[in-house]
Amino acid sequence: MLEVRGLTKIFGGLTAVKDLNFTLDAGEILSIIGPNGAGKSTCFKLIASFLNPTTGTVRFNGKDITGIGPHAVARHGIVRTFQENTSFQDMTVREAVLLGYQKDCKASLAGMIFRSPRARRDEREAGDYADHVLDMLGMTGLANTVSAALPHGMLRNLGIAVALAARPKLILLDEPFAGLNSDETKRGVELIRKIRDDGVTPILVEHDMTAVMSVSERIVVVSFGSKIAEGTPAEIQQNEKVIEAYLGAEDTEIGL
Amino acid sequence: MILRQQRQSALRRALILGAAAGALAFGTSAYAEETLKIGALGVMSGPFAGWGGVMCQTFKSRAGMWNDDGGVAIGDKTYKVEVVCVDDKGDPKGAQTGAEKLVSEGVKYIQGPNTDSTAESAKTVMEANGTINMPYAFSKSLYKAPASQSILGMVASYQVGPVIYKWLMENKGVKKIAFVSENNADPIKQRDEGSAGAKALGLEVVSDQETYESGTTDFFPILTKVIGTAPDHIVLSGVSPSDVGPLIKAARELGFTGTMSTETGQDPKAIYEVAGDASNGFIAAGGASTEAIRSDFMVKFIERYTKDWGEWNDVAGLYVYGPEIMIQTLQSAGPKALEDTEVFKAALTGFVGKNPFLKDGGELKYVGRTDYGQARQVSVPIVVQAVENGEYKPLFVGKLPD
Amino acid sequence: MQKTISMPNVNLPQSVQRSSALKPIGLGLLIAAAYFIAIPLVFGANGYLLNVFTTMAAVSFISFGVWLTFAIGRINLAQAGFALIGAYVTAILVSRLGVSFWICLPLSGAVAALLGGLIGWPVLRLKGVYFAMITLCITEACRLTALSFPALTRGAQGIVDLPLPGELSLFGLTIIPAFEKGARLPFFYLAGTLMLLGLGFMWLLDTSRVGAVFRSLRQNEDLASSLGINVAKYRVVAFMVSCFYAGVGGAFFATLQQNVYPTTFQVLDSVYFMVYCFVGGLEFVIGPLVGALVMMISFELLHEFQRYQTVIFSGLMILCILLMPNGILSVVNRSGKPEEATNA
Amino acid sequence: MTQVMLNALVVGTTYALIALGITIIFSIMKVVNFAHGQLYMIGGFVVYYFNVVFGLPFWFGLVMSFLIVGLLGVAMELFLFRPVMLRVKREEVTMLLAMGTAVFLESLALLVFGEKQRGVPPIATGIVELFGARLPTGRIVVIVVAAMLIAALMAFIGYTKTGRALRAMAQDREATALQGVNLKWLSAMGFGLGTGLAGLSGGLLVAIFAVHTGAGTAISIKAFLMIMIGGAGVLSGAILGGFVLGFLESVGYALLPGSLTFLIIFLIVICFLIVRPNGIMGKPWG
Repeated sequence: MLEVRGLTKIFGGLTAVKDLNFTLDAGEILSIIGPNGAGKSTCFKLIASFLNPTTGTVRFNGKDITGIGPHAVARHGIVRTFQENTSFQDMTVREAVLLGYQKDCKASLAGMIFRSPRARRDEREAGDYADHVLDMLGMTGLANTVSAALPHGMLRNLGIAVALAARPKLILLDEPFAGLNSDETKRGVELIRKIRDDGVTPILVEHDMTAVMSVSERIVVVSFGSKIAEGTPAEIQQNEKVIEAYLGAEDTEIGL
Repeated sequence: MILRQQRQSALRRALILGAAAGALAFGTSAYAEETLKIGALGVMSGPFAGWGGVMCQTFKSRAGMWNDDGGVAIGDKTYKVEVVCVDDKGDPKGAQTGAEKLVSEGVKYIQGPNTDSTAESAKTVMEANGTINMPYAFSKSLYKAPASQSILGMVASYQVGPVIYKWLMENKGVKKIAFVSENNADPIKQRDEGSAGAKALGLEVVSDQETYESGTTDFFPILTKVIGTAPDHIVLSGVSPSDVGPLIKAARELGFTGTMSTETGQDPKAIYEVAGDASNGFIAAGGASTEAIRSDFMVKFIERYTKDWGEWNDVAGLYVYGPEIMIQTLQSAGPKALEDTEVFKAALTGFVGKNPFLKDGGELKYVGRTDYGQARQVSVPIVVQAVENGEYKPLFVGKLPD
Repeated sequence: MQKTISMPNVNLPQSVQRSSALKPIGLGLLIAAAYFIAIPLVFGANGYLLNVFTTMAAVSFISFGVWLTFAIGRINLAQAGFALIGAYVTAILVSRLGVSFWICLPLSGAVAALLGGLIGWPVLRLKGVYFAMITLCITEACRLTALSFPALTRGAQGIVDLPLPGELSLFGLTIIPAFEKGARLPFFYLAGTLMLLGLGFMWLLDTSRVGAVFRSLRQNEDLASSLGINVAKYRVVAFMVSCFYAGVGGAFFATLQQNVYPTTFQVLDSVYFMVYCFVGGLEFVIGPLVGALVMMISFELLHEFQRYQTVIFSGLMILCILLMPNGILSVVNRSGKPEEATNA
Repeated sequence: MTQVMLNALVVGTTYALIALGITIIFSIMKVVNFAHGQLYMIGGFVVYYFNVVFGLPFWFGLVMSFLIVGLLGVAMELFLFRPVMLRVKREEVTMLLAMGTAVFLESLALLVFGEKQRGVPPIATGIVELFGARLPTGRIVVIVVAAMLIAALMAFIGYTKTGRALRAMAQDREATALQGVNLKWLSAMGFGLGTGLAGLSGGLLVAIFAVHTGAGTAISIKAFLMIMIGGAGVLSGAILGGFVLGFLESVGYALLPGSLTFLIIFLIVICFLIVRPNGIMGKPWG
């Protein structure tokens, strides 16, 4: 489904991502982990086309989508979430989720403004889908709450809801468990499985090892921009290189 | 001397502020007699507030003198003169609205506006409503037929310019001339006309493309280039009062030794304060307030203006001609003109009035046939004068073409 | 360190629906009735008041455009520049080629929109003060261009004595009769029509999906683009619509005043267009109209104070911002409810 | 050409001084102070009144211009900007507030000071000839003082405790508050410092230029240009921006027809900002 080949990104003199290769099959839960500053987030930005890679390609379902721009990538079916509690803060939850449907609207610009039949049908479909997403995330009760008033955990969920509303085939979850307590994390893990069962393939970038180990089916470990290991959670836990990388980086990790 | 005067004026200004605030609180007291409402429409706020502000103040002071004398007699009745000042903010939209406002209040005679764009916009209202106005703007389409409601209340720059240049050629041996102006519609237009006039006189125009932006503080860069062309004379075309002092000072500091002039009225005291001795010899067209040529009546007006507004501004000596001839013409045209400006316009051609501001007196009439094809200009004398230690010394007095 | 924001209660009843709060269609009819029927009935013969309302209507029309750029999160100070472009398009076409005003009016908007699109494409990448500054530069550049190319614009001479709008007819049927010299009502109605059409379109746009997309751009362009929204395209569209409003408004003023000078629209006009939006309230489509109405009427009322007019006017403006920092309409809309601080 | 370069140096120095005040306020408050030019103008009049009307020494007037306009700024922060900033939904409103203040100050100044332009007696006479270029002594004094003021300010911001606190506040208000710094006092002081600098530059430059009540808006616009070129909110950027604009203006006037100079400067600035949205030294800012 997703195929990353020789992905490299150099900022000035600093190599953030170096010759990264991995593939992903539909329906698989993959996590990318690594010490702080290993280049995980950069990798996400490269896949989602928020950054242009220095070299390398990203192919999705056989098509080259390298550097075509975030909105174009989204139209191919790859949607990312954001690390921070990013949302449209003045919008209600439902308004924000409705917006996720934008790329699937078929009405023209003028049609949308003057409410053509096509636009009204779009609106109905968007509404139905938004309700479905909110229901799946258990946020129906919050539909009319302004985003800025949501508590931290719910805001995270809203980010996922908005991304899901864009009906992706592949969702890139950037640290979905950061700052959550253990209860919320548990529910988060359930949610990710549910998303997968709903037909959306998730990739995670995550620090929370417990969560990663329980949810992932395969893990890619990066350190200093390069892939150092890949395998099932059990394999990764045994991998010497990984342990070394994490031990060496322990100091910085504490400062998180 | 200057020092003390300014100290007094500062104090006076503070007093006026207080007094005016008091007057506002009580409202303006008006006697139950006939009043003649006259308007002043111009830019009274923002960077060019000086233009319209002085115009309004001049008019109010002159009106105060009439009223102190018991009013103005037109026909059998005596009228108190009431001046309504309207600020157009230098904005064409504001000028049109302001003109409409004055018209709606029954005002038939208006002084101003002060720039081409505002005067053209006000023109639409003046022409449609038969209102007479005296713009201090030089756009010819204001005064040429089919327009008929506007009368130029001063001497246009393209009229003064050649007169000054000719005098300079004959008396100072000027051969090469340069023009500097602000990069704005009115000044550029005056520069183009001045330059054309100079060329027609056979002068060599060495520089006429140099402009500076409104609000320039340092004129060294622009003048360096102008002086580099080695002119004998530099014309500051349509220069704003706030720029004239700094320009003169900068030119002298850069070593320019020739003569300088402007076509518009400027206050010599303000120029001297900024430019100091460098301003001596600067030539400007002015009112008739110079000691050598002014009448006792002008002295009285200066006193009145100073009392009203704290400090004399020489430009007021130019603006005062407008109201003067306006009222004199009304008196000669008779009471019908108060309602119908056609009567007023009919009276323009033959009108001959007195010039009360010059020692030698002389006539005040309407000219402009040469430039506009109809009598739509006040025959303000072209008083060409030079700054000397903060005062004007007259060089010569020219006359407008008929 | 994790920054946490504590929120006391989650289910605040904050679902104030944008559209239902002001009952828009009724309000539109009310405005139309007040403008087209009540004002002429009350002030019919008074050219001054008609002119004030005409100017107010046309200025608020131009300000709607600025409002739209606020909606996508851009402080737009280029509006006067594009209005000047519109004014010159009409003036040049009418005076040189004798094109009918009724063709020039939309055409001026189209030219302004086109130029806006060309300039906007690169410029709209900037945000915040940077965008404000660059648009301020554009306004100045427009004025200087008009001054510097007299072959096209007649430079400092200005284009004067523009004819009044002629008759508009379709298949020999007179739709709008020719404007008469000095008649204020035709311009008054034309400005009102523009204002209502402009407001109506803005309302349709704001309440549509496109409006939601625009708001999403203001709040978070990255998030919007991650959802497949072509951010660059939408913000150019918003800017072009804004420039269209400016161009049409500029053409209107050129014809109303029958002249155009490089100084007809300046930076200060841009600032005022923006001020009207603020004063009315940025959250409301009708904000620019309310702002223009309140500001222009109060300025006219203050004429009595003569020399003190501008001081009092600006003093009142500051007071107004102090008391109603989110605009006049924010007070109306929240009547009864305490204003909560969303931006602590 | 020596003259052109000298002109550029003088203009650049004066511009740098003007730009510093506005950038300080911008960096600590995120407020674009549209009233900057008006405060500059008031500074000029303060010096004029002390020096010419009251007959006191120029340098005394200069100190007063800093104090008076600085206090005016503190008052603006306390009574206008702070209460508004606490309640606004959109940050842009502060821009509107600054514009309102600008119009208010300008029209008030017109009433109090009158419409004429004002100047003070020269602080130094004589002209120095340098490689064929002329530099009046007054200008030398002014640019030396201006350079000293800029250096003093940089030292103040860089090395004093208050200066460091101001810098910290510009970076992160919350973190600074956690350090036990009194933000209220500090931001009022920062605002006052910025406006005081505006007054000081107006007061200093009146010695070689002149001042009138309508000068403000044009000064403000130029000051924005400078900080945009240099990078908003960065002190060194403001200084650099001032010099760049000074050089562009001087060299532009020397090489191009005057009417095109600023058109081209505006176009250059537009193109430059498209390529480098944060100016020469600027940090990204939303």
